[in-house]
Amino acid sequence: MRRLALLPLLAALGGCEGIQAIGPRNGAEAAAISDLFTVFLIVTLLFYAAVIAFLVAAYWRRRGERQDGLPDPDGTNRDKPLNTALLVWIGAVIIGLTGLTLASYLTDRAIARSVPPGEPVLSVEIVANQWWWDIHYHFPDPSKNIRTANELHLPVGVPAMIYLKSNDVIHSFWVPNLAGKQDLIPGKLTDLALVPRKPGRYRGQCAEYCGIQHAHMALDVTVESKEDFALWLATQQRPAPAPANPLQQAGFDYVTTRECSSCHAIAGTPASGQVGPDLTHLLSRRSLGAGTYPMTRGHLYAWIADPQSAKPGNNMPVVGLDADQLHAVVAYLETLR
Amino acid sequence: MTVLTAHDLPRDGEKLKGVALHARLEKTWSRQPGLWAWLSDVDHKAIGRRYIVTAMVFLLLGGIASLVMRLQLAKPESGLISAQRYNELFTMHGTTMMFLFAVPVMEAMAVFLVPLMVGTRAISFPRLNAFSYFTYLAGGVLLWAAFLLNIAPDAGWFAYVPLSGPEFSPGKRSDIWAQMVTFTEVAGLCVAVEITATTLKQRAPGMSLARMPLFVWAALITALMTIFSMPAIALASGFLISDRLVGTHFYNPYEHGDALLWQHLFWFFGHPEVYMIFLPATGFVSHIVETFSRRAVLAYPAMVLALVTVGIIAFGVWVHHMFATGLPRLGFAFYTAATMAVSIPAGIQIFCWIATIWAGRPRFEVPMLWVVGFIVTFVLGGLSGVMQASVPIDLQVHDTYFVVAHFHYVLIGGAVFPLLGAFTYWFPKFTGRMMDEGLGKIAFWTAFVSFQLTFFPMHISGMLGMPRRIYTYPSGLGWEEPNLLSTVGAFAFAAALGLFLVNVFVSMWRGRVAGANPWDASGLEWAAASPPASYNFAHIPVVTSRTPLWDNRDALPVMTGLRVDDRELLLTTVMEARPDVREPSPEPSIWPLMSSLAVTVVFVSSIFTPWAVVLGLLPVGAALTAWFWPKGPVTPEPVIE
Amino acid sequence: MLRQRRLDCRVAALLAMTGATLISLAGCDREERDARGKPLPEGPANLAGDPRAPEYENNSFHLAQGQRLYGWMNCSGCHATGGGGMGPPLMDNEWRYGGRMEDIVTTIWNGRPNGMPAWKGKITEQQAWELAAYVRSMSAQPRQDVLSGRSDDISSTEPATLSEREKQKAEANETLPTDEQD
Amino acid sequence: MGKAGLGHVCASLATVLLATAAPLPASAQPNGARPAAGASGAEDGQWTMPSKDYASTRYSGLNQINGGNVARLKLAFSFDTNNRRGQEAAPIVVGSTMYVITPYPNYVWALDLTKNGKPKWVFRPHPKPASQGVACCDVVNRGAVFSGGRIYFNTLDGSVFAIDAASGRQVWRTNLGNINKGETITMAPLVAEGKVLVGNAGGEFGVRGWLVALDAGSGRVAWKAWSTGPDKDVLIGPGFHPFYAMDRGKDLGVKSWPAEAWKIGGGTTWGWISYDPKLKTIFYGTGNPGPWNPTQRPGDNKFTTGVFARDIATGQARWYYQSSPHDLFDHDDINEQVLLDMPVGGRMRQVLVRPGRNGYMYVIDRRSGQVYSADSYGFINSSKGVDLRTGRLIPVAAKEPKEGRVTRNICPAAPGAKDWNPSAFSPRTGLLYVPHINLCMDEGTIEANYIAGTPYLGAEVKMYAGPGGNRGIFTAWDPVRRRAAWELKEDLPLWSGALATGGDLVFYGTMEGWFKALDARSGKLLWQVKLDSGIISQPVSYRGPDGRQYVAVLTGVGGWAGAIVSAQLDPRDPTAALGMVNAMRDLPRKTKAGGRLYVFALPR
Amino acid sequence: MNMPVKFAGDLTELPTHAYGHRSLTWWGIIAFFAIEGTFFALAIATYFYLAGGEQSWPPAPFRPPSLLAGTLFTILIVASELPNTLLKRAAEKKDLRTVQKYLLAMSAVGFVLLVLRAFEFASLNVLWTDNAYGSILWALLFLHTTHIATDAGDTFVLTGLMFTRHAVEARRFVDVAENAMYWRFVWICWLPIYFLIYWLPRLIQ
Repeated sequence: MRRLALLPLLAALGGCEGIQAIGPRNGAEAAAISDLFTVFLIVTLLFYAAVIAFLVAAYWRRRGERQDGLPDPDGTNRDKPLNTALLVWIGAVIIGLTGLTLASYLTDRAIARSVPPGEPVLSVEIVANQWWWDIHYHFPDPSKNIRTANELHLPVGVPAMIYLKSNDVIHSFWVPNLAGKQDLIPGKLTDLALVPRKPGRYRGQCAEYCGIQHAHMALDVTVESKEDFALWLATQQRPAPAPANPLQQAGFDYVTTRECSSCHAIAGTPASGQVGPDLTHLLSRRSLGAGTYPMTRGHLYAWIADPQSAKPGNNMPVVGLDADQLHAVVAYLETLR
Repeated sequence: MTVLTAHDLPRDGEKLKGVALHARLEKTWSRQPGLWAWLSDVDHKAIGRRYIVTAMVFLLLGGIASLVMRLQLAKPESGLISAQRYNELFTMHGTTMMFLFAVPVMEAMAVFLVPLMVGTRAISFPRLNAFSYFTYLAGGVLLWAAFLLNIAPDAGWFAYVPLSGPEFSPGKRSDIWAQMVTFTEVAGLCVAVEITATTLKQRAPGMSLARMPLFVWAALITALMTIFSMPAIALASGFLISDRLVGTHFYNPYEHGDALLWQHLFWFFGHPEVYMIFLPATGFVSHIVETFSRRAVLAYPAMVLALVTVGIIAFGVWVHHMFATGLPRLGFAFYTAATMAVSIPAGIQIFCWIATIWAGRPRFEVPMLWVVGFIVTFVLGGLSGVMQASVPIDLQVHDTYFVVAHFHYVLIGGAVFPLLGAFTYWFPKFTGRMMDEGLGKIAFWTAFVSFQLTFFPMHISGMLGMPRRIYTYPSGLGWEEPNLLSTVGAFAFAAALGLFLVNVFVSMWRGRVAGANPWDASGLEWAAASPPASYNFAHIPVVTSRTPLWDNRDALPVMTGLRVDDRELLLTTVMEARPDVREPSPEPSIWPLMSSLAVTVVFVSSIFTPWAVVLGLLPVGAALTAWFWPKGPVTPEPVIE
Repeated sequence: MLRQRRLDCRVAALLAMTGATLISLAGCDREERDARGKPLPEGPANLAGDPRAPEYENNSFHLAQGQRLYGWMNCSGCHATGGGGMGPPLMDNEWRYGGRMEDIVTTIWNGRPNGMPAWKGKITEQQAWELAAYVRSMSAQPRQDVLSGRSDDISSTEPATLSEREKQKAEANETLPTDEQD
Repeated sequence: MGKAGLGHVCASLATVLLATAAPLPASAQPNGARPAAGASGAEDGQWTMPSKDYASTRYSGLNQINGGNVARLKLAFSFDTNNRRGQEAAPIVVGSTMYVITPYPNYVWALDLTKNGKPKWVFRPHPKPASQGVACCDVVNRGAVFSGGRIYFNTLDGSVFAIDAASGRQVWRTNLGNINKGETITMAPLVAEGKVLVGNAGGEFGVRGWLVALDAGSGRVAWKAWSTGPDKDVLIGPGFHPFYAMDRGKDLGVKSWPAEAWKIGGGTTWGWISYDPKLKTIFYGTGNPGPWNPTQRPGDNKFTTGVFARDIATGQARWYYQSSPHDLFDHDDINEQVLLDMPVGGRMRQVLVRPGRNGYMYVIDRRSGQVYSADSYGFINSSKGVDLRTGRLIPVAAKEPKEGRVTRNICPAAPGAKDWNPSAFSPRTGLLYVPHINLCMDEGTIEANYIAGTPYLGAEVKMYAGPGGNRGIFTAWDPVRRRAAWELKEDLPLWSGALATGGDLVFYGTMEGWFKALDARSGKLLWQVKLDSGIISQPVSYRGPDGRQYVAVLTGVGGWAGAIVSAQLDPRDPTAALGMVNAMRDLPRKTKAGGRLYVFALPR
Repeated sequence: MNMPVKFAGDLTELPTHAYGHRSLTWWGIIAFFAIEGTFFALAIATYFYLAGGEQSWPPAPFRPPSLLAGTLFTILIVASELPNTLLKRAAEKKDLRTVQKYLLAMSAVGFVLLVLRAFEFASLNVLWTDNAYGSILWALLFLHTTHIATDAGDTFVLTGLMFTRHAVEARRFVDVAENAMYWRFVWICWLPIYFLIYWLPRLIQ
């Protein structure tokens, strides 16, 4: 397959190793599809070549002959061979299509089988909201459950069952490096099996137009070794640490009693809002505002000061903190690692 | 009243022919001067021209919208326009192109060409035709007026619920979209009815179904597809409006409505719609290929069969737009197969066209160039379509720029290229003049190259994971270069179309005057003058083969005896087109416009109050009654035999 | 000739009519999705009559945001979909503390003695204005063309788009228990 | 005394008449059930606690009024409380004084029975007005209790008062609830062994439930038992021996919840407490877990919606049984438990009988917590019964509330097959008289947002009449034969308590305002009177200073079902009052707000 | 036409009107049948789609629609086929008297039906705002009401027309005949809808 990488599309496909690309074979499903894609590409390009060749030939064939403008008297006398050719062509097309349909079907079944039957090893519930991802990890012991947002962690090689819901409109869950899309539809429960193959940091993005900020609804994905994943889980299960200094204390007081707490939850504090993303381990994430900003102190300031400038129309209001409050809040949030 | 016999009335024939006949027919058929008469006109050629011009205006508007979007996407994190504006723009672009340009322009071409091609004097139900145009115009004006008033729809041209529903699309934006759809559906259905009746009942004597020109076939199939698919979207948007205005629950999952119901209904129309745009284009191609290869198109029966098959399969593939919605996975196999199957008839057509060139003596003039461009582009788009027919591949590329690339290849490459070819080809029939060849060639090559430059990179950005309908994107994902290329290409493409328009205007003004049949083509429309007289044909032509003008170079057989003092048509039998009945064709009337206005008032006000529907019945009913109420003196013929 | 002119006038009239219908759609920025809130609220509502009142009440987007906040901030827990429960109904014509935008914003912001909590510091002023606008839409007070339809929810009250505007009368609820201070 | 004797005669006469008149119904043969030994004293003609006695029989031995003469019952006197909210309280009668507590602002009136109820004094506790805003279902109070010369009662804002019964002067006051968190108190305290037992309300606000024992003398907290959280909070120690495996384990109050959720997990105890002096054990139920939306609280959610048995001295839990693990429908388990000694499977057992909200009549062993039987006494389609081996409710998947999609026709509805309003037990008939309801509901859930002091529900509900179209039922249940002896359909839900008397009569009120007396054996309606407002209170019977038997009841419609009238809710909104309005649209036409005390007696 | 022609036949003797598929409007009407038929078909499909989403149909606690008004409507509309057929025959025979008579009859029928329809809406026992079931019921009934209303209106106008001087024109009788055909379509469309609204819920309960 690789030798076909010369073809322009394959260059895009196999060549690039993007963190949000269809080519890379970082997940079982993605890999299967990527192979299928190559097959399709070759077959279709062959057909394309045939058509173009025929066209060029047809053009060159009688070029240069005198063109008297009269309808070709013997034009219709050549139909017989062409009609046979037509039948041959139809046959070729049908064979080609049947082959492709079959390949597609087999791949589809293979993907469906890629998850062993029975209880999934890891089950994650993802609830889409305008415009962020609410992520719940469920375990037999509910007290071990964790809730995070906009960042999905998966252990490599472990089949994970992703259960998908939507709180408002239709969204679509898509991490191209791992698998194809699955819509999240209000009033329905859909699911998707992920079998990550290669550790790495990937990026997904809502793929169904979901309103004004559809463009800023990204999802960071980390595929890591089982050990690292266990470690990450342990951290996420820990409640937030108590504020260590007066500034953080001031921030703590504001965040847990004022506007913030009406929407956001921080485990281990009075803040238990469910409307917005869970902030317990905010700083452990790679990005802010569902991929709007990278997670840096500067951007944290920018986001809290005016969430409407970078992501206009999102549901986090401009609270209008004064400088001291802003410092305090950021100082406290930075302890949520 | 006096009882007359058939022979007492003036008719064409030995007694009355040539200039005298022309004068007499003009008196009966041509339009009076003045605005009023202009608004009352029912001539299919006039309506067709208006339709085409309006559609082109919407093409420009939609195009401008797309240019602004391309500018916004030229670089990452661009702040050129707001997210809201961008969402409005892509909604306007899609809606305009699909509902106000592509489908109507194809209908318009049919309205203008079909009566000429089948050799009749007027389209069936010409008043309905006028009504259809005004209604379509009202719909388009409604949409763009809304845009100017800053209440443009912003839920996408597909307006998926619940996003377009009452909770997530406050205000009237979505209602305006939905009503605009209703307008264009009404207009489209009217045209479909006319085309069906005209093609089945008004063909020239001898033009059996087996001798019907391929474009007429395409128009007929398209009309039938319209009839069976458009009710779906009308119903869907009706449900949407009632959900938004009177609180029904069709799409409310809580009360056991269903968001997917919308998608089923929408795509049950939406997919056939694509073929309603594509089939007429294949008609153009067939005619152009035939004329410029100097021979009849190869395997006519196969071509007709292909059209019919596409028409049927088109209704069996809508679910391939919903692969990601989590419907039962196994059922998808059927839709994959069906979708793939579409490429069989398409393949047949492609082969026959090329084979016709192969076996003919091709003359590569501008229309033919557009056809070549069409084949090269459309086949590529078709093949990327085959890829998406596969469920797993579609799950990856669905709603990415790969898809954007695909359908621009099939819609622009597959429909707009042939359309521009057709404009050049039939320009003499529209205006009486030829389009400039040099400008035409330049326009074609710039368009062809810049098109590839615009849309090929979208395959790449799609593969790099760029979703559709995002108003901005971060840097570092490798999307910068392809997007920049697309933007550059888009502007070049716009320039090319601009050039084409310049050519149109220049040629209208000082193009070479064309004779009746400048290309020495074979179809009946070329037997009429350029531009055709108000009555199309002085005598009704008789058809003896698929290429009548080539096979009757000495003299075209015609039939006489239609009345010339009254607008009279010849009806022939459905299969064999044997002369059967003479029926009058309606006079011009202002009431189609009045009815259209009444309907407009009802539709627009029903956005605000459900009572509009009830109260609106009165004005609409009144206007329609006035429309159908016979006027003038009772015609002397026939008295009851 | 004369007939011609008369007819032309009629046409002109008709076209004007269509134009008028379209203009009637015009609503300055009636549907502006203005997430930041214009004018930016500063200070609590001015009971004498606040310029912000019409700005928020006549904007369908603010109304819709109010509708979602009404659920998110648990207003529905006490006032249901306007029929009330632990709190008084909001869709009828009785207003214990006044039914103007300004009054409602004040009620939300500072709370009221008989159980309405003060939302000052729990939500932003803009959100208070949006909530007030939605609360008024429950009795169809805002202009008809900005009213919100049914929400994607269990079916409850008929959508504001269908309901008649309630004539407001301020009147105390006589079963409201009073604890006379003596 | 003579009069009483006469009464006896009449009573027996009536019995004979009835017995001969109608073929003896099955329930006429005694079934061997009797109040728990020591939990109900001899009849003294007084009514000192809402439940009448520790066994919660609500049975008055007085038999002067009986089947023969009840038809002649006349109004003796009445008294206007000047309060128009829901009156759920039971009047308390001690000697020649009657004590009536009103809903918020929770005035306590002392009425002189020698002077036809002329007020002696009134006590005004002045609870915080804001507490009205966090009272889930009307600002009710379920009664005061008399003990040792004092009246003990709770106020809506979470305070407990002890006042001097004679003078009405405050002895002590202890505040237990924090209304800013949504905590209120509506229940009637129970006083036993020198302790005042009080539980909180606010399950709709994400309140963490508790039961507190105050020292009756000083009002100081003796012990506090939480309904959720770690074992030390719940007072679970070595003495804790639940019968079923599902209730055993360490820190279940934490482990059966998502992290942190138990802190706002409900399990309030706003209902009834019974006391077994022999076992020195109290029995009470815990309320629904918060929020209503079950998907936000995976796990069994211990120790909500279950029964606790605790040692009264230390508060240490003896056993616990969870009747609705991971409750789906707000089926609080706070209903009364009637302590009986009765034959089960041939052997006399010490049991408690409780008509559960989830529609099952539980018979549970007072010592072990074993469930002997759980039979449906109303229409149920939301569960398939109770598995007596595991003790678990058998759920019906199709009826589980879903996010984003309404689940239709869930029976019983959120108020259950029976809400708080208590039943009565007559040792003479061995029957339990259960006033209950027949409502079903549509429920859809949404993600609930927690903001302290605001509702924490996440559910949207519409209720309507269940099968048969009648919204109320009065059932005479035979706990031994495990079936209804007879039933009486009522149009409106029954929201009032029942009263059984020695005259083989049962009294109850309807929400239209009918006060009815039935024959305890046949259920035949013997007497009824229409009063000014609907009845949702607890009728009582006592012997007046003049030696006559009186029957007293408070009118004043309200409560969850009556809020549409008492709070003037808008009938156009079916989801109002948590969906109850949809079922009660017609109530405003049938009754009006009120608040009077009516006392009936036979004419002299 | 400026290319040479040769006369190959004359059309003078052709009739100027014809019934059925020989007339142009007949084809127009057939096309509209197809359109409206598709409308109803899709609405009915929607009905079943939504029914599939409910646990019971109609969803508890709603009762199926009351039968009286709808059944009367159905009986009348089916019965109206008799005058309708006679009208069509008379039109084909160009018997003006009879045509006028039956047109009046059909107008009356149309009017009564519209009145009955009003009662039908009242007897659905559910509002369109209650749930998806209510919505689709009202939608089906509303669709068919517009159907009735338009054809009744058409009949009224035609009745008027046939009492004017235009009645002598042969093709007016064609119009009448085609209107009669349309009416047939109207009532045939109603039967499945009647079954779905009134009987299916009863049968599957």
